[in-house]
Amino acid sequence: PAKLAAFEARVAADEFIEPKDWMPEAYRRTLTRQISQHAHSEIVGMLPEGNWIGRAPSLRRKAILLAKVQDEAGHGLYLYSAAETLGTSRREMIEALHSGKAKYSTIFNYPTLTWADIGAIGWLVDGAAIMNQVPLQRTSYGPYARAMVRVCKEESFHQRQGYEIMMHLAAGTDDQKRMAQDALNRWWWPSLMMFGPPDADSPNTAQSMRWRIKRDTNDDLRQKFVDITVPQAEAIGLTVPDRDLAWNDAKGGYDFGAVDWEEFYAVVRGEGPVAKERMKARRDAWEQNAWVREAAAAHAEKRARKAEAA
Amino acid sequence: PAKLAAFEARVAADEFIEPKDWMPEAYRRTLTRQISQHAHSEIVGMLPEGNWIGRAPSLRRKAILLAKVQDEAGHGLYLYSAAETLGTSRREMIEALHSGKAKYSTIFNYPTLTWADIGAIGWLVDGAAIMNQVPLQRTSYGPYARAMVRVCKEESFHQRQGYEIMMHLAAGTDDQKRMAQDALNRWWWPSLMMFGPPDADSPNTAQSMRWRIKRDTNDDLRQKFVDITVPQAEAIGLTVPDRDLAWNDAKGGYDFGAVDWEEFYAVVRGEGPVAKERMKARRDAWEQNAWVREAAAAHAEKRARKAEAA
Amino acid sequence: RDALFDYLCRLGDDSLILGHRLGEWCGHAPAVEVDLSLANMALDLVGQATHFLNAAGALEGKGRDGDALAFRRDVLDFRNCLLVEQPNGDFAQTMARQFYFSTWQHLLFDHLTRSSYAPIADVAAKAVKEVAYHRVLSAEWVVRLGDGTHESRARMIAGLDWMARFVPELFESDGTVAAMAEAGIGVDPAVFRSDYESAIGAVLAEATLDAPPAQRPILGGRRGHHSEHLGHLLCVMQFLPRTYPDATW
Amino acid sequence: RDALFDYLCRLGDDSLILGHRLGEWCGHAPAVEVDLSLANMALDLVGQATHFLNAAGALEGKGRDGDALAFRRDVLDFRNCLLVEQPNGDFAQTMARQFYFSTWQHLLFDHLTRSSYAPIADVAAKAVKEVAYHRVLSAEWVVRLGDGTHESRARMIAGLDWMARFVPELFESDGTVAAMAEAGIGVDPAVFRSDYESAIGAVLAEATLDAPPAQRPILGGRRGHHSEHLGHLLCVMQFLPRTYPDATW
Repeated sequence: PAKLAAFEARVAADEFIEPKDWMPEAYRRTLTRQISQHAHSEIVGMLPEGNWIGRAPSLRRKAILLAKVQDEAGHGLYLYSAAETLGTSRREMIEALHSGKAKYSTIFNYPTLTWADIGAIGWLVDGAAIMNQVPLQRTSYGPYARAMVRVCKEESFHQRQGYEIMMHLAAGTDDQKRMAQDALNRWWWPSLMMFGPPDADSPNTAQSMRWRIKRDTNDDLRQKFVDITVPQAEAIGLTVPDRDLAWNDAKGGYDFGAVDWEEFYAVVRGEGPVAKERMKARRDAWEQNAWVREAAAAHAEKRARKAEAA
Repeated sequence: PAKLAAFEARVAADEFIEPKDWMPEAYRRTLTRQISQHAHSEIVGMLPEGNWIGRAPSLRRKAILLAKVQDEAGHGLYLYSAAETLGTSRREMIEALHSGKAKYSTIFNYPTLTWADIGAIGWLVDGAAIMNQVPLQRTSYGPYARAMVRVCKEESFHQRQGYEIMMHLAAGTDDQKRMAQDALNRWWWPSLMMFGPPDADSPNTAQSMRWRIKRDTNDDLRQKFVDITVPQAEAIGLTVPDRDLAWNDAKGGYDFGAVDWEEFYAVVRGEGPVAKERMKARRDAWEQNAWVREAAAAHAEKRARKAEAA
Repeated sequence: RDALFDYLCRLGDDSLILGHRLGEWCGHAPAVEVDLSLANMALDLVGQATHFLNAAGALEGKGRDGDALAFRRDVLDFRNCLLVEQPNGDFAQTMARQFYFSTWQHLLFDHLTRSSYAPIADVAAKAVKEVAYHRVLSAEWVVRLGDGTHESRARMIAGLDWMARFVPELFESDGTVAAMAEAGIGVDPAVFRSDYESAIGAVLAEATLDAPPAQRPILGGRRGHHSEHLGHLLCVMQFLPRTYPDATW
Repeated sequence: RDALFDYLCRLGDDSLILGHRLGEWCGHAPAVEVDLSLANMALDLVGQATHFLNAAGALEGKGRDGDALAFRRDVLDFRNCLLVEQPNGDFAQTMARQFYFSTWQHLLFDHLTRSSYAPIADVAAKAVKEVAYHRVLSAEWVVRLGDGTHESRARMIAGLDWMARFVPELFESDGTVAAMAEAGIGVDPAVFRSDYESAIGAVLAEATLDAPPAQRPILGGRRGHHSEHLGHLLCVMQFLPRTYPDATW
């Protein structure tokens, strides 16, 4: 209890907690879950975009998309490393993902149907991610906060690139405009769901905020996202698919329609439109290539033995 | 020796030999090799065409191509059945193919690169096949001869369809003409090789002709093919890729350039441009689907046991 | 009229896309007999697609024929159900897909033989016999694999399970279906849903298999919202007409 | 000038097609680190392709840029070697392909840094460092897998064997190569063939592997006569520009 008080005092003083510091088990557990979930999202998130690398419509777009997925693999690496400092191995985290125990962002359970979806993912999904992540640069756990600094810098770059794709399509041929609007229609609501359930249904928020693992509530972030994104859509002539959307002068923000939380919870349960495909792809990648990881380990061991003998 | 004499007399009298009749071992062996090789060719031959089913350029062409490969599977079936009457099981024949012991037509070791190749295969490859096969409708072994009757009827249909594709391309856009000419350039010489080595290097021809397993020599059939095909090429404005090609009034046929027999023997040895791919595709189809055949057998056995018990 | 065009596209696209998938097996099937029967089904389906899409083009009256519809629409304009666009997977998955689909298509075409719209009634009259055979053939394989070896049983269960979430879409009703049923042109598949379920159940029983656990339906194909697979299929299928827009073949 | 255009296309197409293949791994690699390095190599290669193909288009002077060359030629006009278009296969096959190719490309680019034609010398100067890394990375995997487990060894041997028949094409000389070497723009790869062979040999030795048995060379890519795989790759790669010819992206 003395330790706990000291810990809470440090957190309250905005000090960073470091791997060797004492921390409550629940803090460790919550953080491990949150960071590994974030890492898994980066890795699973490569799949919907990878689906379009081969079909990117110009050499420039292909290079940008390759650079983006490369960044995402990099983010996955930092985040797994940050989570490992809390005492769970990467293998354990990945196995938890594959068994369905660990989650990843619900958004990646939707398919990418047209090139506009690559724009929409950059614009909306990375946009929402940044909104979630910027505050985490000041999260209480040092390794996580430092990983977030790098991640955020790159994500905001991705967000701009995604918006630029949409802008280009929205100013393009009729077919391109249609693709862009259709992508916005499909990705809008799932993007709002990325901030998690309404605060009223999010019982852990208070604790997480006290521990500075989280620094804003779900609803606050969602509102901020809507307020920033709606004018961006308007600026390029796209229509947000929400008939209840209206500017509210009193609150200085937009009112918006009800999110379909039943859909959200179904997707959380692993019933999203391409959830089975995503998990199969990740499991296959892991299991069918196990021999590669085993070979690398076996070779490293041979090397080490030789070095010792010499 | 009395049996042999009687056998040879029947063959000489153009009687059919039937499965239960006595026959020399060499006759049985040669026929088994020839028929199974022919069956294998039908099956392996589905691969270069199958490569374009998904890319057939119109619904009509897609239907025609599907009907064609279906016919080829059918031919494979008759031919395997005919060969089985000689005492070798289909499984044994297929295993001989996969081990490299049995051969298939060298022509199927070349890739199909453009849609024109589908035309060229019909026109040239089926054309050459018919030339080889028409005489076999009168081959001495009854089941083989009867299979050939059906095969020939369908092949000549395929040949006309292939020529029609080429005709259409040759009368089409510049790109289509170029495809057609390029396909002729690539398939011409391998088609001439389909008749086998020159008579001088074909020591078994005499025996096979005496047994009426073969009814014409390789060089005679090749000449006939050239004489029929060259005017067909000219009629649609394509150029046969042979600078030595010239009409010879004296022999009433074309003189033509030297076939690259080194290439032929290399392909026979399994070193054709896509030989490894063809054999891998066939082996994979067989091995990776072994469980299906095993299940069918197991189920049939269960059924039989139930029927017995009832 | 828009609804009828939409309906004809749905019918045609279902057959077209499944025909394409079956054609991918060519030369790679477990046995020659199977190669033959898969090519045969593909051929039937491509034939149906040709009739339905030609009828759709004629109705539309903008100069598009079946080829234009097959080879010049992008993914958002395809109207096939999600089931038919799913990749072949192993042979058990292919047969699961075929079994679910052909059983449905057979019941549907049986109703459509009585369509008040002659082009549909005519195609259905011919196709219903073809599809009856597809239904029997795929059901036989479900039984053989389900009640075969340990391995085939496991694969058949997995295949049926993998494809099951795309089955409810077959019974989805919407404006198009309602309008067509109302006009006596089409049929609301709800009317044969219980027939479908008992037919599926009977085959599964013979295969000694349980029905796959219920799953959340995946929908969207009829509105152009497909799985990621269709786009890849179209890349291949449409390559030549897209690459040589001025050519005929 | 025709020869130079051809030469630039060969250089650009090699990088473009291999970059495409590596991109296919995205999200499916054995480990996150590998996903990262494959995407990184793909990115380098697409960058090289962009420079070479833009240079080819500029030289040609018919208004085609790198995109037009990448997305609007059909298979007979592609000039890449057969090795780079081969499918990924398993990770050992992918690494065998990369090892054979990057070792060659590194030696080539090293010579091309001294090209008398500035656009080539400039691209090579930058790319030679990238490719040096691809070479090391793939060689390390050959060693790891060759001298790893029993299974990885068998797969590495099979991968090296499967890809080996496409290596002689890298050293093929023809009119284009001869003209470019003559002009000091390019190089006849014969000049570094023995370097290549000893480099390959050294890595195989470290991997405790024998050189694959000699096979009949498969040739044709430089004249547009490819394997069956390239056409399928182009279906995917060119889909959007082919489908929406009037759009820019």
